Amino acid sequence: MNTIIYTSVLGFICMVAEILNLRKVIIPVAVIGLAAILGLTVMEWGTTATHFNDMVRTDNFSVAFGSLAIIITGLVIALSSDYYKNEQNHISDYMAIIVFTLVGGLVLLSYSNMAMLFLGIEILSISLYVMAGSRKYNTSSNEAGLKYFLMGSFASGFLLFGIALIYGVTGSFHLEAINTYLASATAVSPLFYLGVLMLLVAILFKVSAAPFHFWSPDVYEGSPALITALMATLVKVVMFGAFYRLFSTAFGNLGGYTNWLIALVAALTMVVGNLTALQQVNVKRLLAFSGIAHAGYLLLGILSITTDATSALFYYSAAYALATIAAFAVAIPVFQSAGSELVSAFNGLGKRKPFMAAMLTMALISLAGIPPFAGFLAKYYIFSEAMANGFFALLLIAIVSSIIGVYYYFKLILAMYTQPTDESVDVKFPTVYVVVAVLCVLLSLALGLYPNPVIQLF
Amino acid sequence: MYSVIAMIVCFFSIAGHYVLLNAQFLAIVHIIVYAGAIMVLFLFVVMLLNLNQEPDKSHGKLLRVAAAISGGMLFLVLLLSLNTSETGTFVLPEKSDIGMVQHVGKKLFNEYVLPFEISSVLLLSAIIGSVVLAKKEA
Amino acid sequence: MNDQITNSSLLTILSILIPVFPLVGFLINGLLGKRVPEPISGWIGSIAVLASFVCAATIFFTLPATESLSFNLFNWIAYANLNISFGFLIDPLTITMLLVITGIGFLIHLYSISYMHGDEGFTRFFTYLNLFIFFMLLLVMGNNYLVMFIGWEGVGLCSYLLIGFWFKEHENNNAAKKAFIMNRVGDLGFLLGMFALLMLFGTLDYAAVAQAVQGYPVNHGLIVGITLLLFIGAMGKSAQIPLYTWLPDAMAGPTPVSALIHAATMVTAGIYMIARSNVLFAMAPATLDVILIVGVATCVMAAIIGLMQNDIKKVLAYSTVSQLGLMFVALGLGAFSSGMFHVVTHAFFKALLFLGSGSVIHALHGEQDIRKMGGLGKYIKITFITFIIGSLAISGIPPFAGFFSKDEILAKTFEHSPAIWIIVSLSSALTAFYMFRLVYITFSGNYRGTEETRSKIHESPALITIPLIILAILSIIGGFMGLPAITGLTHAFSTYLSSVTGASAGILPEAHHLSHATEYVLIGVAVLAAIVSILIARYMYVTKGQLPANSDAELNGVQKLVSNKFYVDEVYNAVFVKPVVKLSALIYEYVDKLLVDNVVNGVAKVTDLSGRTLRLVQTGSTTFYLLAMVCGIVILFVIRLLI
Amino acid sequence: MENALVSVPHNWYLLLSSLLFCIGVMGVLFRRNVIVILMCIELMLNSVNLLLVSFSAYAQNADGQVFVFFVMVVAAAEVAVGLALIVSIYRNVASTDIDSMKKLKW
Repeated sequence: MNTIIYTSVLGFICMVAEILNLRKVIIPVAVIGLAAILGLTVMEWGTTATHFNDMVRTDNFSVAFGSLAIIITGLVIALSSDYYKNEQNHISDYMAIIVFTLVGGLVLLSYSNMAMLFLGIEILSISLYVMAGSRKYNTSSNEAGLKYFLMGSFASGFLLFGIALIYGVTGSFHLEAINTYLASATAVSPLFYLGVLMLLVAILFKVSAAPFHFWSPDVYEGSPALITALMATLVKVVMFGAFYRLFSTAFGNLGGYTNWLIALVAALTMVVGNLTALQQVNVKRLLAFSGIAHAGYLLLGILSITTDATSALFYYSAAYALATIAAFAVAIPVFQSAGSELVSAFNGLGKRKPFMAAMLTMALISLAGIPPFAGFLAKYYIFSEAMANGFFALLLIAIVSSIIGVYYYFKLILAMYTQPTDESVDVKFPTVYVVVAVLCVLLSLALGLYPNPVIQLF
Repeated sequence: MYSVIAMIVCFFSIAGHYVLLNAQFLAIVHIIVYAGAIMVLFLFVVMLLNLNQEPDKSHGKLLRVAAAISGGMLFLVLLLSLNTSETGTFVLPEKSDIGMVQHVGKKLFNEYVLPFEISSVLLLSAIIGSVVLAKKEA
Repeated sequence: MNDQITNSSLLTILSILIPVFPLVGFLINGLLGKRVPEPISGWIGSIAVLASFVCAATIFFTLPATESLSFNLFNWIAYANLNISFGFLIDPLTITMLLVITGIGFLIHLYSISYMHGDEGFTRFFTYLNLFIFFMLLLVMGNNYLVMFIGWEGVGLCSYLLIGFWFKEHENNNAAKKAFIMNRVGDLGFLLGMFALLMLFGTLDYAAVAQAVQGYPVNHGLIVGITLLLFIGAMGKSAQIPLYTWLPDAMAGPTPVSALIHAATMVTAGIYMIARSNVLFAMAPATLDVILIVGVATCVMAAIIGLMQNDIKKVLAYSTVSQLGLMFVALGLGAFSSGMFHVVTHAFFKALLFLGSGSVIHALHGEQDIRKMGGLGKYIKITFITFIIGSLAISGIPPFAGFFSKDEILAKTFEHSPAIWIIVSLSSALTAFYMFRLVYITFSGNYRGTEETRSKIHESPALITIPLIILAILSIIGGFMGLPAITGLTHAFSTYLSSVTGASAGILPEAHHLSHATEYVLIGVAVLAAIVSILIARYMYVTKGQLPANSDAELNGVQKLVSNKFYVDEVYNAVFVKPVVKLSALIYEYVDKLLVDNVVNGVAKVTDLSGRTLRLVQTGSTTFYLLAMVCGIVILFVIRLLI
Repeated sequence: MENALVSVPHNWYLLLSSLLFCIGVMGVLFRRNVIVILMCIELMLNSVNLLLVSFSAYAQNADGQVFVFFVMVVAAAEVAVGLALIVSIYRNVASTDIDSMKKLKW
C-alpha cells in the first residue's frame, strides 16, 4: 500500500518539477526515488496486511511482483535520460506518465477489490495510450496510439460487463466475497460464468494472447522504442500478476472451469506468436511477436494455482523482462543511429560493437530459452507446471513452438555476426545503455545459474 | 453531428432509467457528466475538425456482413445465457433510499475511499496526456 | 583413510578446475577483444586448454579405474518435489572424453594460432573455441542429463557460430542455419526424452536413472520410447540418417573447427550420451536394433557418397559421417566400450586428416578442389607423410590405430550377424578406397594448378606441423590400448571402461564368442579388402592417372577413354566402377539432396509458409482486429457455454 | 411514480443493457469515423452502467452505484485522451477515417 502512495507522490514530483525549473534532475530523482521505494517495498516482505477496508493487500505476492515492476520501470526510466535528450520540454510530462503507469501496475498487483482492478487497468492503459501516441508528428506513433486506444477501450467494455455480471450475481466487488459465494452457492448462476468469461477475455486482450493479440505488433512497432520496451515488459508482467491474483483469490473455487479455455488460448498464442515472428523484418515487431509467444508460455503458469506455479510465473516474468530490457537497451541506440528498425540495421554489429552485440546475443539466447540463461530454466519450470497438471498435448505444442522460436532470435544474431557491415553508420552506445544491458544480462545469467533464491521465494 | 445529438438523447433516456431505478443522485451526475461534459467535448471536437460536411463512409460489404454476423452472434450468446438465469424472480423494492446522496456518499467516502483517491491519479494522468497530445507545438 | 580423503578432495578441486580454465580463457579473450594482440590471445586460449589437459591427466593417473567421483557443486533446481543439482561425475568414461577433448583440443588450438594467422577475427575465433571447449567439458562432466543438456546446447551454439565464422559468404550462413535447424530437431528429441525421464523416474541423475530403470521389464514400452527420443537427440548431434546433411555443409567453417568440432569431439557427443546411458539402452533392445540399422545405413551410404566428392573437406566429412555410423553400429550391438574405443582412435586420425587437409589448403592458399591439386607430396613432405598415416589408420591397416578399433567392431558385428558384417566390411573397404583416391589425387602425379600458384606452395610452419606429427604418432600407437582378444593380452581400454559399461553387460544377452580361427579369418579378410581397395585406387589414379570428371559432359569422354584400353577395364568398369559411380551419384543426388534435404527443408518450408500466411492476417485494419476479437469472444463463449 | 417499475422483472433490464452493449459493439464494427466509434464505446460503457445500477437497485446494494462513479471517471478520462489523440492525428492526416490508418501491418 505504502508503495502505491510513495510512487504516486513520486509521479507528482516529476510533474511539478517542470514548474520549478528542475528538468535536469527529474530523471535522477525518479531513479533514486524508485530505488528507495524498491527498498521500502522489499522491507515489507513477509507482512500480510489489508488497507482501506480491504481495497488492497500487501502480501508476498504483491511485494515480489511489485519489486519486479519497480525494477523494470527504474531501468526504463534510466534509459529515457538519453532517449528524450532532445525533448527536454516534455520530459517531466513523460516521466510523470511513466511513473503513473507504474502506479497502475502496483495497484494491479495488490488489489483485492474489482474496483481497484478496474482502476488499475485503466491507469496503466490510459497512460500508455498517451505514451504510444506521444510522437505527435509521426503518423506511425499516431496510429499506434489510436489503435491501442480504440481496442483497449473496447476491451475495457468487456471487462466492465464482466465485472457487472459478477457483481450482479454475488452482490459484491470484493474478491474474497466472490470466492465465498463460489464456495457456498449450491448452483452457480450462468451469469457468473458469463462474467468470468468476459473478464477473462479482457485480461487475455491486455496480455496479448491470441486471438486478442492483434493490437500488439502494430502498437509495438509504431510506439517510440522506449515505450515499446515498457509495454513489452511492465505491462506483461503486471497483467500476468493481476491475472494470477484474480484467479487465485476470486476464482480459486472455480474448479478449473476456465482451464480448458486458457489452455486452448495458450496453445494458439504460442503457435501464432512463434510462427508469425519467423517472417518479421522489423525488430520491434519481432519482439512483439516474441512477447505474444511468451504470453502463451506464461499462460501455462496460470493453469494451476499452487505455490510452485506462483514461483514459476514469477521466475518466468523476471527472466522474460530482464532479457527483453537488455535487448531493447542494445536495440534502441542501433535504431537511432541507423534510422531504421529493420533487422538489417543490426548487420555487422558483431564486428562494429562486439561487446554490445554479445549482450544482445545473450539476451536473445535467454529469450530463446537456451541455457545457461534464466530463460531456459524459466521455460523448464513453467513447462513442468503444465506437465504437473496433465496438459501433455499443450506441453508438446509448447516445446515444439519454443524450438521454432529459437530460429527467429537467431535471425537477429545471424544478422549481427554474419552480415556485412555498413561502415558509414556509427553506433554510439551511451554509458547508461551499456550499464543497463550489462546489468540485465548479468542478472539473467545469475538467475539462470542459481535460480534457488527466486524459485523458492514463495 | 446528428449522431452526437442522438447520443445525448440516449443518455437522457438512460438517466430516466436511473431515476426509475431509485438512483436519483446518479441520474443527475450522469446528465452532468455525460450530456454536460463528455458530449460537449465531442461536439467541440466535431466542430473543431469541421467534420460535419464529411459524409460518413461505410466499410466494404464483406466487412459489414461479417460485423453484423459476429455482433448478432454476440447478442445471441448473451441472450441465451441470460435466459437461463433465474434473476427474473427479483422484484424491485417499492421504496428505497440507497440511491440518495447521503447513502451513496457514505459508501464512497468510507468503503471506497481508496479507489476514489486513486482515480485522481487516473485523471491526472489523463490530463497530462491530453495536454501533451493535443497541444500544438511551436 | 585420511590420505584418501585429502586425495579425493584434491581430485574434486582438479576436476572443477578443468572447465574453469577454458571459461577463463573465453572471458579474457571475449572481454578484452581486439585489445589483445593476435598471437597472445591464441596462446591464452591454448594454454587454458593445456591446463585443463594437465588436470585431466592428473586425475587419470590418480583415480583408479574402478572408482568414480561424483559430487554436487550446488543445489541447482529445487522445485516441487524435484531436486536437480549441478554436479560433476568423474569416472573412466568421463576421463576418456576429457583427455580426448582437452588433448586434441590443445593441439588444434596450437595449430590454429598459425592457421588463423592474419585473420581479422583471430581473437573472436579463440573466444569461440574456448567457449566450445568449456561447453563440451560440461557435457561430458555433468552427473545428470540437465547438465549434459546445457553442454549439449552450448556446443551447438558454438558450432553454429564457428560454421558461420567466415560470414562474408552467403553459403556459410546457409550452412550454419542448416546445422542449426537439424540440431534443433535432435534437441527436441533429447528434451522430450528428458521430460519423459523426469516424469517416469522423477530424477535426471545418471546413477539414479540407471538404478530406477532396472525395476522395469526389458523392452518396456516407455523405456523404448525414452531411449528412442534420446537417440533422436544423438542422431542430430552425431549426424546420422536422416539428420546428417548438415555435417558436410558444416565444412564451410575454418578447418581447425572442422577438425575439433565436426570430427573429434562434438559429433561424438551422441555416442557419449548413449554410452553414458548404457544401462537405459540395454533395457531397451528394440532401440538398440533401431540404432544398429540406422548406424549400418549411415555407414554405407556416407561411404558411397564419399566416393564421388571432389572437395577435400567434403570427402573427409562424409568419411566422418560413415565412421560415426560405424560407432553407432557398435552401440547398437551393445558393445559400448568398442564404440567409445573407436571414438578415441577416430578422434586421433580424423583430427590428423582434417588438420592435414587444412595444411594442404593453407599451402595452396585456400584451394579445396582436389582436381586442382596433384603432386603435392613433393612440396609438403611432412603433411604428406602424416596424411598417409592418417589414411592408413582410417582404412584399418595394421598396426595403425583404426585397425584395432574397427576390427573390434567388425568382430562384434560378425558375432551378431554375418550379413551385417559383410555390409560394414564393404563400407570399410570403400572407405579405404576413397581415402586413397584422395591421397593419390592430391599428393601424387603432377601439379594441376597454374604455374603461378605452384611456385607459392610451401610447407606449413612448425605450429602446424607439430600437431600433425603428434597426432600421427597417436594414430600409429593409439590402437595398442585395445588389443584384440586373440593376442591374449588384456584389452586395456575396455578394462578401463568396464566399471562404467559393466552394469549394462549383465543385462544384455551374452554374445557367443568367436573362435580364434574365425577371428583370424575376419581380420585377414578385412585387411585384405582394405589393401585391395587401396591398390585399386592406386591403379586408377596413379597408374592410369584418372581424374574425377569436371562435369557430366566430360564424364562420358573419360569413360570412352577408359573403354579404349584393356578389356579388363571394360568389365571392371561395367561391373564395378559404373554401378558404383552411378549409385554414388544417385544416392547423392536423390537420397541426400532430394529426399533428406527436402524432408528437412520441407518441414522448414511448411513452418515458413504458415508464418507467411499468419502474417497476412495482420492486416493493419483496426476494424478487422476488433472483428477478430469479437469472433474470438463469441467462439470462446459458444465453446464454454453451449457445449 | 415509485411503483411504476415494481412489476418489471429484472431480466428485462439485463436484456436492455445487453442490447445496448451489442449495439455499441456493432457500431464500433460498422462505423469508419473514429469519433463515432468512440461514441459507440461510450455507449458500451453506459450499458454497463445501466446494468450495474439495475443490479444495485434490485439487490438493494449501493456498491454498484458507487462503481458507476468510477466508470464515469474512467469514461471521461478515456474520452479526453481519445479526443486528444484524434485531434493530434487529424493535424497530420486530415482525416478521422479509421481505414486511413493502416500503415502498420504485417
